[in-house]
Amino acid sequence: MEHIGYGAISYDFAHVLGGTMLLLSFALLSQRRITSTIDTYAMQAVALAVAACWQGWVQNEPSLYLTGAIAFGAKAVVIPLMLKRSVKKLNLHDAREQALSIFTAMALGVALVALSIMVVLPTTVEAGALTREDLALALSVVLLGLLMMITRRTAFTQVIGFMSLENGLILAAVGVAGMPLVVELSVAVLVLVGFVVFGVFLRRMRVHFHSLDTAHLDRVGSAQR
Amino acid sequence: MSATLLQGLVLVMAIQLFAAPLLAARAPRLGFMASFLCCATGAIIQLIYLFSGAPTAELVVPFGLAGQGTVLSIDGLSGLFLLLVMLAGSAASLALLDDHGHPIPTAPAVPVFIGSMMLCLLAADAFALVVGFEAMSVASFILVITQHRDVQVQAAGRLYIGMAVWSGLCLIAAVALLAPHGASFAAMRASPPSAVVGWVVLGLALLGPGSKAGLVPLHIWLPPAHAAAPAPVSALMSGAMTKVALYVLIRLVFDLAGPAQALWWGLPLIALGIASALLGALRANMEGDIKTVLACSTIENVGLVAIGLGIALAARGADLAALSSLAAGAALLHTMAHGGFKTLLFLASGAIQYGAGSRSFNALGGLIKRMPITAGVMLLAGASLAGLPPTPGFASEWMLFQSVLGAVRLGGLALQVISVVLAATLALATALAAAAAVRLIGVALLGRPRSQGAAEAHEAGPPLRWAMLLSALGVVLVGLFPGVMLWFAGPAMAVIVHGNMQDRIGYLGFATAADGPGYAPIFVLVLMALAVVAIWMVLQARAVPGHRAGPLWDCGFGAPPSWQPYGDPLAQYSATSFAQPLRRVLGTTLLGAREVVDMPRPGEIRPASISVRMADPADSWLLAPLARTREFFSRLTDRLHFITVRQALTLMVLVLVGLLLFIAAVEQL
Amino acid sequence: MMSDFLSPVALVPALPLAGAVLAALVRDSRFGAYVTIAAAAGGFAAACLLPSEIGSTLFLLVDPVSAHLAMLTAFVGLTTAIYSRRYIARELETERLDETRVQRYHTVLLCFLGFMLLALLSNNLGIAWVALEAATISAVLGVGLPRTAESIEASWKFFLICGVGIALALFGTVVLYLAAMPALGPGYGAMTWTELAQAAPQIRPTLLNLAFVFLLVGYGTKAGLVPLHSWMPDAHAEGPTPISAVLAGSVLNVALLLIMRLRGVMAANGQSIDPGPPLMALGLFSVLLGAFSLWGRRDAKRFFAFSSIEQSGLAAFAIGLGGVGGTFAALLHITVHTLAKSAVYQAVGRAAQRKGGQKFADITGLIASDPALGLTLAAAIVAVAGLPPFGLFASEVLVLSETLRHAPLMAPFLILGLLVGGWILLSRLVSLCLGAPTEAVGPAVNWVALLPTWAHLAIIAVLGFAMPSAVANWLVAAARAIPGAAL
Amino acid sequence: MSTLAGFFALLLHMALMLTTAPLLIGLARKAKARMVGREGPPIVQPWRDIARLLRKQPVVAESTSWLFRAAPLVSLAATMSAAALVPSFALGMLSGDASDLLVLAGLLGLGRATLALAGMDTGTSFGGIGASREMTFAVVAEPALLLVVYTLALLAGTTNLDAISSLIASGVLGLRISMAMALVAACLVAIAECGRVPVDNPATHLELTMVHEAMVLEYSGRHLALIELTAALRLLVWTSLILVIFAPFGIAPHPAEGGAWIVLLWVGGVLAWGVKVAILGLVLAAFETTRAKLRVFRVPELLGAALLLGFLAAILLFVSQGFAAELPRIGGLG
Repeated sequence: MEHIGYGAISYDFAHVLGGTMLLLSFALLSQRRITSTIDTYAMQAVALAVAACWQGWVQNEPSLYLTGAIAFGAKAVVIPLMLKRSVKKLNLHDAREQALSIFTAMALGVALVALSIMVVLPTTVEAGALTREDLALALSVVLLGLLMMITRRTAFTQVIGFMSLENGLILAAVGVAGMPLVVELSVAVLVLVGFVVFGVFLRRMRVHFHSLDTAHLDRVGSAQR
Repeated sequence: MSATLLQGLVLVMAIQLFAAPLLAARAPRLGFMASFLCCATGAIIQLIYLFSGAPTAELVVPFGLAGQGTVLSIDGLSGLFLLLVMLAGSAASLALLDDHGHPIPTAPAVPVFIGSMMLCLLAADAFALVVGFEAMSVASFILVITQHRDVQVQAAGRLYIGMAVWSGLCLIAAVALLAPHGASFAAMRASPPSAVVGWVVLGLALLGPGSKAGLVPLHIWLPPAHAAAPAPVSALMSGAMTKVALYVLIRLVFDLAGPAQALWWGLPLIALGIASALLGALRANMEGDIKTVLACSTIENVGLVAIGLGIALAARGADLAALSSLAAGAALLHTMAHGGFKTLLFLASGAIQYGAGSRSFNALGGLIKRMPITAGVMLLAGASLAGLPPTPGFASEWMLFQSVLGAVRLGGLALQVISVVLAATLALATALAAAAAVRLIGVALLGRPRSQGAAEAHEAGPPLRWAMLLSALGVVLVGLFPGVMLWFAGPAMAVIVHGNMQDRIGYLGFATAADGPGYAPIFVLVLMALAVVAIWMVLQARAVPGHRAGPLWDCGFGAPPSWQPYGDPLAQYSATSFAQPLRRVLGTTLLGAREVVDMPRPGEIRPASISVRMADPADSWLLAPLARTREFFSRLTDRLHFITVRQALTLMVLVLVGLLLFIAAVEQL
Repeated sequence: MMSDFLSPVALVPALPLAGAVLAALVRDSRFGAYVTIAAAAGGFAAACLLPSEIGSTLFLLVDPVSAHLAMLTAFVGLTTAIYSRRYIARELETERLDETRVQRYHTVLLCFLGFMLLALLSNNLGIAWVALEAATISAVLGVGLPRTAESIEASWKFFLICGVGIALALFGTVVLYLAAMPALGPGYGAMTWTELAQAAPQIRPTLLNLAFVFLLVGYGTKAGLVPLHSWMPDAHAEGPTPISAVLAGSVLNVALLLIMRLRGVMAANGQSIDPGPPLMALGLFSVLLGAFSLWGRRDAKRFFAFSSIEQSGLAAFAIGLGGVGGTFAALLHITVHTLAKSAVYQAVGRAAQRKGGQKFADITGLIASDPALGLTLAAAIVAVAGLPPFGLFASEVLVLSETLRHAPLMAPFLILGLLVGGWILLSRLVSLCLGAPTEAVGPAVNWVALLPTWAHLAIIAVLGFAMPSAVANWLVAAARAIPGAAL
Repeated sequence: MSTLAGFFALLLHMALMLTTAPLLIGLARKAKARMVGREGPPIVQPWRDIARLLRKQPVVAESTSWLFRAAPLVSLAATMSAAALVPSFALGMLSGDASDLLVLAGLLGLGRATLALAGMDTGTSFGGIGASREMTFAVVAEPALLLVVYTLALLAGTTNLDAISSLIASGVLGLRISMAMALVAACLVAIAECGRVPVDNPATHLELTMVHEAMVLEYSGRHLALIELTAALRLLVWTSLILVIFAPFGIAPHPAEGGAWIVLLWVGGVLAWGVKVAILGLVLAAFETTRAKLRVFRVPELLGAALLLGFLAAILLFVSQGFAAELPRIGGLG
């Protein structure tokens, strides 16, 4: 593998795509309305798909194109549409959405990104610049996804946090050159995400809870048991 | 020869552990008969073994931890304790045959209980010792909760099994500390522990097996457990189980924790012994039912044995061979004596519980007229409990006091002051025991019956009678020939303190040293007999024979009410009133005894009442605070479990971030 | 590649999965039960051949420890399947489950069993991850079956927390691959345990540490190590009892096996950090927290879930101790605990059905009303509490003596945890089995129905005290099979 | 030869003890009466009472058992055995080797316990009051007694009464503060054990104050005679115990040392013993007339003082003039 440093087109483009996914993760953190959250997630999925195809081209690994296509098809198109339809049908409103104020969420996000960079870069000192960069960005997207799940009250937005975390995973898997089974893994991850969305649908339809606030659910199982 | 004896014992144990329980599950009486025969043969084998000078023998058994075999062995020390367990086991099994038609549902646990005690004594490697100890706890737990419908029995069961788990864990830790290079006792003896490890092992031995024996501060489980269990089982627990726990304590501290211990090792044992003797004897005077009184007196007697062991250990540390063997002899003689008369007392309490229908003092009285054999046997055992001269209790207490006298020679003013305090405590404990014995016999057996059941009490069935008479014979023999029992304990003393008293023992009695004071029970008995004969002759010559019956001087009490034809119990001293002076003198400080008088206001027709509240100091100062702290931590941990999904994920992130920081820190270095 | 899927080893996961597919098609619940039993029996039979199949191919790895755990999981699956036939029949009578949901129950149970076995036997980290994820999804569906508000909430919590855990584990797998890639080259090599073990010294230590962190947190969540355990009590308490029985046993074993393998690789690598202390810390924290939280519980099944947390903490602590002794103790403890825990769940499930409620208040005086069931439950609780005649006592003795030999300062905490846990377990035995009985609702249970539970208890007793030397050598070989475990 | 002499001395000793016991009681009553200006009954009156009671047939309560009738016999036998162990006029009696202070305390304890049980057997509250108080006083008195025994044993190296007495008679130990404290403690314990005035009033039948009398209230006839003799004998045993330890002047040595003059020495011993007992009787009477009876719950404090004195006696023993130097000689337990 020839040395890919600054200035090589393949590194620059991957770096840009990774950066956009990170930015979109930050955007997700700061969204107030559910529909805009879904759109941001879709854009992040598109960025992921492009990054996967780009990695496919760089590592001339045909299976990565397939991963990119799946990512685009399912995560950028199908899932956002299903989410939008259910939002319209159940006229979800955005009351009391944020558990933490936007500012503290962003501050925590920055801290997490700093942590992941501080952790990944020294540990991957021998690996190539591309993989180091890619891993750091992927770890940041994963941690931001986790942060999103923690800072949101409603189950719906937690699911979106979970899905952005999955995007970070696929980004990491794609970034590593020559990793086998990437396609199978991305399919499995897709199944996992699908079940999450399906789970959210199922629960709301059957059990008609008034609000999606998971705190309401938790009172059901509190200390007296 | 000893190898064949050991194989015989292992066979007896195997039958007790596996065959007898199945038989007892089918037909309880057959099971108890089998257990009795096993114990009897075991006792005979033991006597032959001790007569032949108790040479050590070893045997490897295929079962064990992770595929390796376990080593079983017998030496002087385990031989002596096995003799006691076998005798107590045969008495209890015989007594259990007297089940009046409906045997106890947990019958199979009795042979398992005796078998596991044998395993504990025969064990020669860490795993067998620990398994025997824990199996003994489980089997006795099953027996304690025989009448599990009664809420008090359930509470006693919970406390009992909790403390049993604690003492088991302590024993596992102590034995693990001693066995870094090999689990068998031989390997442990080969590599004695360092000083610090030694002290930790001593601490664990006192808190684990020590609590199982009934030493303060972890003795609280003993009275409720003995009161809950059926009487023959309480006899086994008090007579044999506490002694097996003492055996484990002795084996750990004297034998396995290395030969040369410092003089100071004996002090914790002496301190706990003093506390147990005082607390046990005082509580024995305050409790309201027979079996709890006997259980508290077990705590006292275990305390006396601990004092003897403590002095022996200190003397061994200071190389005073004569004193250490005297003190060890006192401890072993008292263990055997107590094993004998306490078993007898519990069997008698079982007879009373069935014969008179209750074991609470407020419902007994005047049983000596209706149950002559039980009363006679109880008089003999009560005398021994009180430590009156011709009985075994007196012989061991005499030896114990002589070793306390000898303890002055351990040197150092502090030690001498301790030995004076020890002397005072010993005397106080013996006097309290005497008061408890008089109270037990006086209230339960003598005076007028306090309930219909006591008025129509009937004697125990033949098997229980035979069990009591055989045990009584044992107690009398040990009382009259303590020298012979000390001779049996010779090999055990050799194991413990590397010296024995064989040169200072005669058949009639024994002495503390070649020219020291001696005690010969036979001589005392002869003196008493001569005096009785002399008085009898004078009475025959001068006095008018026979006597006339007449009403007792009741100082103006009215006739008893119609529903109490046997006489108004209130016109007679009850157990609480007998203990009232002692409660006021010693009880208020030690047991926090408070008397609450409830006087009705003028015009009210309800009777005035006096109620007494007492709490065992170990309960109020140790168990209650521990329960509160555990409750605090439980509520604390509950807050960590019932959290929302969001908080759970926050925890996960915190762990992840923490570990990442840890990695980052490692990277910088 | 293809030869992998035809070898008998592949049959072990394949049979249950095939049974799952069949069960999905079958509508009638009784026939479904028999299919489940047949599939589980097939799986167990194939698993019994494993010891003779030691060796590894690209996708499947059979070494003593994975073979041992696979046999254990398959056996638990079989006894639970037998037990669940009568349990489900009873649930149908009381209309708590209907025909369709029973059909889904059988499919889910077999899927779970099949994927567990696949995860245990897979040589490739990726396949292990996918199998574990599929097993989690099927377990979530299983827990969500009873359709009560609590079971919905339990399955949601279970799914979300384990989902995040699984995701982190995937990230760890990617990092591990990245760490091993330069030494083993791209392709399958860097993701198979056997190559990883051989090339361990050449793997980059720093990346290995990073991978360890993510895998520890990811699979630690599955193993229920505190503080990542909050899904476990709800999942065990709210799902149907057979699901809890299997869940308690196998999920814990798979997670601990993967952690053991990783620990082996890291120990062989040398420069990477010693994974012992963090594992021991998490394990000890689980033991203490599990023990103390047992005291406040009012629901029997949730109570035994917390007891699982305590015992799995003990197993993780033993693995953290390391060395042949520590790992041997861990393996023995996992084996005996799995059998004991599923035995207790079977007994408690029966008792709950018999008395019509799973609260401690509902179930009292079992020995008085149903001697057979009462004695079985009492024996199972004594087994879990770690007292003799049952084997958990032997494993606790081994763990305690190993701790005193290698980390004496941790011993007091361990003793405190075991004491508090043991005490409350046995006092719950007193309240469950003794005293005046509450009125019985369900049908009486005779000895024959309790045979699977007594099979477990018998095996535990034999493993504890009369372990045949063949089994002992097998376990020692398993303890040594983990590379680098020989401390 | 010395064993024959020892046996003969023991016989003479027992005869002497049994005859002088009632006389001591009579002397004490006579002295107390004289001190308060009364004539008082003749000294031999107790003998007459015992003789009279012997001839009367006892009236026994229906609710009592065989133990009630056997108790006087057993308690007198125990006290007579205790008397046999306490040398009065001569050392080296046949019971010399067995005369151990602890056995003596045990025998006295046996006598006390038997009487307490007899009291409980009557089934009335009087028996209960007496027994309960008797045992409570014993609980507090026993430690004091054993501390006195402890001090003496450390001084003499053995608990054998014969050896202690001959050592003290030989004057080797000289005057020691510990001995003085031990004497006071022993006297207090003796008063408590024998039921004399500050602890218990032997002459009263008032329920609130009596301890010993309450236990034996139901006795009559020959049983009462034995009980009276036991009480008298117990007082004499305590008196001669205190004398033989703390004032062994004039006591005849071992027959082996006495040689041909032993008979003469015995006569001298008896005379000295008689005078000393009489003096102690008068001192006791004087002490009783000047003291009022203590409240029942004040008695433990009195005996607590005795315990403290015993404790001090032992502690001072260790502190005084290099006690450690004399350790080798103590108790052969080297």
